[in-house]
Amino acid sequence: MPQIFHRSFNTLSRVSIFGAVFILAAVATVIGQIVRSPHVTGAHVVVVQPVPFSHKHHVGGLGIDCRYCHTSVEDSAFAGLPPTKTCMNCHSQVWSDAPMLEPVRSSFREDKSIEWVRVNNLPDFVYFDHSIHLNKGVGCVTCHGQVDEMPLTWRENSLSMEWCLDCHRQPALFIRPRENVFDMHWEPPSDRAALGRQLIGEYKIATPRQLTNCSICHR
Amino acid sequence: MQRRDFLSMMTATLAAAGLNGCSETLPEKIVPYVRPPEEVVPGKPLYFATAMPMAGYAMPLIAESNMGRPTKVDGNPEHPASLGAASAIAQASVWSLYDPDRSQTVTNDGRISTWESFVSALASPLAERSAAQGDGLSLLTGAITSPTLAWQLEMLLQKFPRAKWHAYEPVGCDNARAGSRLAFGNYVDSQYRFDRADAILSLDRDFLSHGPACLRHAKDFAARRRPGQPPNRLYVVESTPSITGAKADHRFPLRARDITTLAYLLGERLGVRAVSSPQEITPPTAVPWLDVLIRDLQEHKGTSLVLAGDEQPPAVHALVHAINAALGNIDNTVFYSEPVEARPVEHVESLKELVSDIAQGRVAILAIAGGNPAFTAPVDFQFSKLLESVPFRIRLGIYEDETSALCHWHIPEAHYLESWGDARAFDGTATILQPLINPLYRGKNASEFLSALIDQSPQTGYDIVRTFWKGRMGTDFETAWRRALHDGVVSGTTAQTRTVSLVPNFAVPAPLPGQGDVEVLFRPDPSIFDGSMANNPWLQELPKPITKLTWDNAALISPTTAERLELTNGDVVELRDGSYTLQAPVWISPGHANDSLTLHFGYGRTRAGQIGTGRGFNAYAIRTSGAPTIAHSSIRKTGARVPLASTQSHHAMEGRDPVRTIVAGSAVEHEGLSDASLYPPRPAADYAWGMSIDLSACIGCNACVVACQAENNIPYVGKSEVANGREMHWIRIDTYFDGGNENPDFLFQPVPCMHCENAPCELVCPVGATTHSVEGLNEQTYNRCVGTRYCSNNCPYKVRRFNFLQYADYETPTFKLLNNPDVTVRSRGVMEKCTYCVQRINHARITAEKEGRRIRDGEIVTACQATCPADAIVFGDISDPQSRVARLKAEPRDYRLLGELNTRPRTTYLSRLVNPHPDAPKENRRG
Amino acid sequence: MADDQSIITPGYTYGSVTQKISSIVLARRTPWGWMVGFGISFLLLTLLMVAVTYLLVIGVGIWGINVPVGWGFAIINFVWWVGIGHAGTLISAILLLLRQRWRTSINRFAEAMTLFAVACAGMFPLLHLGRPKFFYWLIPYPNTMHLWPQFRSPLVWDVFAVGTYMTVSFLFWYVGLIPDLGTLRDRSKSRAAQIVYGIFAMGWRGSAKHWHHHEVAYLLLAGLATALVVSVHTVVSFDFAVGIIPGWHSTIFPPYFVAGAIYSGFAMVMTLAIPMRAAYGLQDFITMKHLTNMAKVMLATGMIVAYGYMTEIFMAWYSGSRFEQDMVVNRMTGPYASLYWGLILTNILLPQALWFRRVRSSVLLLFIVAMSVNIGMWLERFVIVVTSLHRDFLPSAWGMYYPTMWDWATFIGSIGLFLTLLFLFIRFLPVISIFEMRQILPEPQRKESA
Amino acid sequence: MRPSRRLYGLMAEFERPDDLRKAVRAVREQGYRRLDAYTPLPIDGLAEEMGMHFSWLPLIVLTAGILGAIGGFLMQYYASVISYPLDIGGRPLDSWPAFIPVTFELTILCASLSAVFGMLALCGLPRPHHPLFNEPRFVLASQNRLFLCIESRDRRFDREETRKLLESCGPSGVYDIEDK
Repeated sequence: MPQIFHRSFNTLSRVSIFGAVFILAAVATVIGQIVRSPHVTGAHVVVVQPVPFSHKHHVGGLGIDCRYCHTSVEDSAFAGLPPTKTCMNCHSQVWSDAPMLEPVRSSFREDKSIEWVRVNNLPDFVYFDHSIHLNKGVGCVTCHGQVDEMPLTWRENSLSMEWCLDCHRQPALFIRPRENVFDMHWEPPSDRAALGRQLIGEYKIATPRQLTNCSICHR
Repeated sequence: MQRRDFLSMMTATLAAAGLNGCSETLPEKIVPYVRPPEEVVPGKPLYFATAMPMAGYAMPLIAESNMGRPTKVDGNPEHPASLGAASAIAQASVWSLYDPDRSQTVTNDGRISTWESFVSALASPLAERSAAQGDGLSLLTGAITSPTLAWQLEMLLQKFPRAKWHAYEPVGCDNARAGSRLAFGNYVDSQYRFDRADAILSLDRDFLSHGPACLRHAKDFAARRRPGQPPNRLYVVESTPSITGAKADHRFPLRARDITTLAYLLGERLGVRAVSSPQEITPPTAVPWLDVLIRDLQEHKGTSLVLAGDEQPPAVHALVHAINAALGNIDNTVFYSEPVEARPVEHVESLKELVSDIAQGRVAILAIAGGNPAFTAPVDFQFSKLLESVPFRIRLGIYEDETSALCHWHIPEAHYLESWGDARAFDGTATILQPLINPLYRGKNASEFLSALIDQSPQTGYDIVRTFWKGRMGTDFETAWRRALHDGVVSGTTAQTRTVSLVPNFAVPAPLPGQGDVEVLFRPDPSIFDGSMANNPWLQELPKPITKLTWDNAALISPTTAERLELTNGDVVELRDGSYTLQAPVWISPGHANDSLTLHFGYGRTRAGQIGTGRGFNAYAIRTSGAPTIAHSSIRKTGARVPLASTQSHHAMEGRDPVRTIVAGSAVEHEGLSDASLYPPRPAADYAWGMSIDLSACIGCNACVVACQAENNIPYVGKSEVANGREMHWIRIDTYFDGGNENPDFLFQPVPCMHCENAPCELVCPVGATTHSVEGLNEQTYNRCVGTRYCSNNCPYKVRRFNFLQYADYETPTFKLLNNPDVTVRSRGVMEKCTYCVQRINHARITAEKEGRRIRDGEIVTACQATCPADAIVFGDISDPQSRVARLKAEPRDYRLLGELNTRPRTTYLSRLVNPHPDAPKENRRG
Repeated sequence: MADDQSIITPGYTYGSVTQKISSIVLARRTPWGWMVGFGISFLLLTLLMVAVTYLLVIGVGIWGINVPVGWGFAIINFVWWVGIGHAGTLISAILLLLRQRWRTSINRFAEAMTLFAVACAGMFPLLHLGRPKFFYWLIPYPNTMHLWPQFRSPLVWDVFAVGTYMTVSFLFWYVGLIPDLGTLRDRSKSRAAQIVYGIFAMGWRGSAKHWHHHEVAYLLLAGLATALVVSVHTVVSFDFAVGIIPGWHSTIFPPYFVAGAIYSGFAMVMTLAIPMRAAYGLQDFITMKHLTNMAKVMLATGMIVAYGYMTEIFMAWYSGSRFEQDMVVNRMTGPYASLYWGLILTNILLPQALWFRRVRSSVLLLFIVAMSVNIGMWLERFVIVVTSLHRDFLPSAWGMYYPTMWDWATFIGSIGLFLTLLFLFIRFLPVISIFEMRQILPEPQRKESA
Repeated sequence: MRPSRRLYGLMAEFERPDDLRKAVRAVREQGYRRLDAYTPLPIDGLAEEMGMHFSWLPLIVLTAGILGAIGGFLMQYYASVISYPLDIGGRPLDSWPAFIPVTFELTILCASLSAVFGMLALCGLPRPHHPLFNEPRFVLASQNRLFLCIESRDRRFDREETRKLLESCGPSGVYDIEDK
């Protein structure tokens, strides 16, 4: 029986050789999708917190300004997280015995901080400054999404480098007037790019050539 | 005070602190305050004026606090003793705060105990003492300038009239003090005005890096070497090469003993009729430029200045006082003031007194606050042995060291950044020490310790300091207090100047001839001082200014003598002085006096900690009270060898002239290299950052090296890695020896990254981890670096540093607090280098843009520039012709290092300016 | 025994050639000699494994490298192996184009040697990275950082050059193997062997059509490989020539690196061929003619290399650049002078013996010379990498480089990897191209018997 | 499904290349076209005898090479000029001389790959299963025997006629090849 292989091997072998190209291409695309998916970036994944704090209720419902809690957002790199004291300003009267808020009260009683889990978490080699972005007309919503509609908080964007670059390369498409940066429902004009170009002039926003320098974010 | 309520902040700051150089993002917790403190804006640093006590004297500082953790100190510009400058030791002191080897609990006979039980344990012994009028109660401290402590001591001595207080500093100014008494009949402190001195003679006095006033001296001295200033002229006769000698226009090496003789000769020549039987004086090796010097001094009556080294015997100091008087320098370039030290004593004498008391069993309780006498006391005192014969021994110390080991009670001392207190600088100006953080290990400072001795209900340091100053700050105390805290200066505390006159028929005894084959000089270590900083790796790894040695001390010896004794670097010799012997490796140091040997203190510690224990040899082991600074001994080659780690193996310039020298007054033209290029020019940006380093100002004191290390989270690597050529300093100070081995020029050159416009490193990086910013920074992106090291190979200046191993410490919790949150901590396998402190540039840019203005000239100060005592480094925008840096670069003295390579460095140098006397013999001229 | 002018001893037929060569592979029993050799090589390979594991755990700090000498054994070995990897393709490709029929009996294992050498070489640039896990950042692919390799860097050129060279040499080798795989498929008795060889033979039937396209493809590949082989070591030499370091920054590098590569390559072929022909009694196929020819090529390329050294010295003087001149002086008299003179001795002086017919016709002497060149070429790379770096521009930054035991372990280990692969090749594939051997036989005459 | 046993063709075995050449010439003179010779080594001129004068391969390789070159350069240009322009040591973004090495290497790479896969395609390989392998003697085709096979698909094919013709060429044997 000198015939070593069955006839079917002919097709099989050809497919395996000439099909390899397509298989590789497929694998590459899949990987490309995976690294951009929420599983990796954590975007749109609700973060479990010690207290189920609802921005939807506090911001959307009660209309509390961002800066009431995130006090240092305008003058520091770090937006700031409210000390328990801030919560207690209201919750010593409102819902003052809601079991849900027990962690807050105990924190205040025992003078122990609440350990919130970071939602928008950057690697330690990335240096982001809230104050300058607000100052140049980047709205909260632009990066953090419609927080006022988040019953529980999640990260709106991937925070990957390509995402940052999108804006640093063409800020015109993303910035808004300074007075609207905290506005949750600001409607961009029809020709946003035109407005952007005008604001870039007013706010002296640096050129993409500079905004894409490594040391802008990495030091 | 909540701003120091650090525990609740700790984790919050971790979120801000760059702790991870690798490329993952780890899940993090944010932990906000429970109740917000007023001053803190989360993510923004705060600055507090305070001072570091160094051998008793205040080093005025501004300390930076990042969300509750002190991360960096700099000099206090408001304070006359600093004017913004800080020494290497001050810069490194932040590390010591977080040193995991610090003693962390009260111990009693080695068992863990508490402060409370200590206080109660004191009760009965103290009761007995007070019954005996305090007889048998002895207190040993270091030099004390703190008004509060002095006041407490007064109280103590009132409560225990017959108690005794002794002060001992291993590196003190006993000779100067004794000298002033010889000359004027009582103790006075000399205050020098280098800004007024045109001709300066230093007899073995390293005034640029020695003593509490060195920072101010450096400032004033360097100011006279700046462009446009009438340059001063410095003559130095010294035994061992010092940075002062390196800056001299005329330098000559002489054995310390011969310098003494020289002082007598000078006295004679300058008409100081004071030397008893001058004919006995054998003239030393002829100093070639002696006549020129004497003429120069005489031509500059009132604007000249003569100084004597602390190591020189009292007679020389007395003579120098007389000489300055004869030259009319007193009240012109030299002033005399009340001693700043409370109850000034001659420390060796003071300790001797205690020792004899102990020997005669007259001490029942010995309380040792600070210092480390068991290690530093003169060997002939047998201090450690005697100490054990004291019935009740108490020790307050920051480490559980050699002395604590011999005491019944050890109390952890609070670091100066943890405690309230005060101290006076060399000129008497007092500073209130304020803490930036709660004591990490519940340490107590000296005041709190003393108050425990005085009364059984110890007060807090805060109360003590305030109570003391209440009556002494004028009517509106609170305002004055707040202003004192804010400025770091208590107004009106400067020491009163005194008019002095030589004692009638002033005379000094003739010098005693020394015996033994070599002269042995004892000096504090340039980095770890008297040994108190021995456990600080930043200082251990700091290359000593001249020898570039790290992690070790060595017996410095001149090439000629080395040849005579057939010694090479690392050969171990045995020194014998009477019954005391010491084995030490030698290091050949060109420009050292022949037949003379320099030993540095601070090494050979047995209980320093993981870093300092067992390094080098203990020079105290042959230092006797009889000859505490200059001794004589026999020397013998043992044949053994010790490997020594130096960061610079080659000190000749090989005709490449990295350091250029210009003689003052000679015509200079700017080298004006052409910037012609085939490439299109870069489009201009808002700013063009550049740096200018003035080589005639730089004194090679190393402060910038440590400042950079602290600012940029630069790891230390250890002795073996340094020996491997893997030190990480972003700025290094090259030292060249120019012209022979006997008496070469010493040239210092600080070398940070040059930020070349045509950077060779950028071209060869395969991943674009090092790139060029529009403002001309040569950026290094750590998280993109894969570590080919090609950039380092291709860097003509070799300023790039590579993490060959995991150098950064991610484990030890306290070091997480030490890190500067604005700078990434680099992981293993990535390249790093000087960034021109890009974090400071970015902060300044953000602030400026928020205020809608340009960054002002001088708004950005790099870490090295900020701390430099000589103001040798200037950073700024070179595109603005009015900026300081641009004007310096326009100076004719400006030149580029290796400019012929056309790398177009943004960092350029001002050639070293020397000012030799025109009549001096040519071969003895610098430059 | 053949006289040293013929490239195959007369008297062989298609059948006997086939039988003789394929039997090495198809022999049932593995010769004990092979066992021993393979065992030793495998031990060295395990040494490599240990060294590499330790390296990945602790970091490149385990080597002697430092600042200023950022590159040590890793790059030296890389260049050395790549150089060795040049003979194979060269012999097969260039000599094929030049119709040098004597190449036939040595090209197959020369090509194999090339592959294995390049494999060893390719390993080092990866290992020498501070963070090997990110090696793929040197390869262009769309990523979430929007970043690309920096194409001005010679290291990126290396990735492409060595990668391409690896691929092409493999294809060239494989295409040449297909007909012989067919032979093995048809001759092997065991089913397993039939299947394995059958898969790789891809159903080769030796039809006129097959031969027709095969010949064209083989020629085209040869042409491409020739251009490639020259480019690869040129690119490797750019790693240095593009740098500004005195001793690197020189235009002579490309030509003399290529020459050096061929030089070392032939030396290695010689080093392997001599023992192998003895072990498997292939003297009839790999005749003295082959050895002498290779010796001549070595002599020629060796002279080019020598010229390269002289040019370096001349240019240093002629340039008037103090840095270049000091570099040369330092090489000759500095701390590494012994290595420099060792290089001159082993790489230039000793090989001059090849001028003499007596040497060229003595297997032993040829082997010794070849060995000396192997060493010499390694020393050359050491001198180029280390002595240039350790004293460059600023005297203050001068330093020394001392290899550690891990440097040596990795180096010796890589030789283990090389030999292991080679032994496997000898055991499982025909070391001499059978179909090409048939071609150099005289066509069978009527009295031939099967 | 094709019938389980049908004739693929007739195959003659030869010992000497000359005989094979003669046979080929003879058979082609008879107008046979669907035939192929199987030899352990390339026989000079045999391909020509069988009317294979031209190969597409060089053209394929050339185009692939050109594509590789263009693609290679454009990739580098895109990466360093368009996608993320970075200032590298003051060099122009489009440092085309620095892009040449990679361009060259990619040219070679694409050309070589196309050469190999082109060859396989043109040869109709891989084809591990083939009727010829049914003939036990055929294993010698890769060793020391030469074969000539006329396929039954040839319109001039006739079992007897063709066999006669082949035997007239002096083979050492003629075999039926069945397509199992």
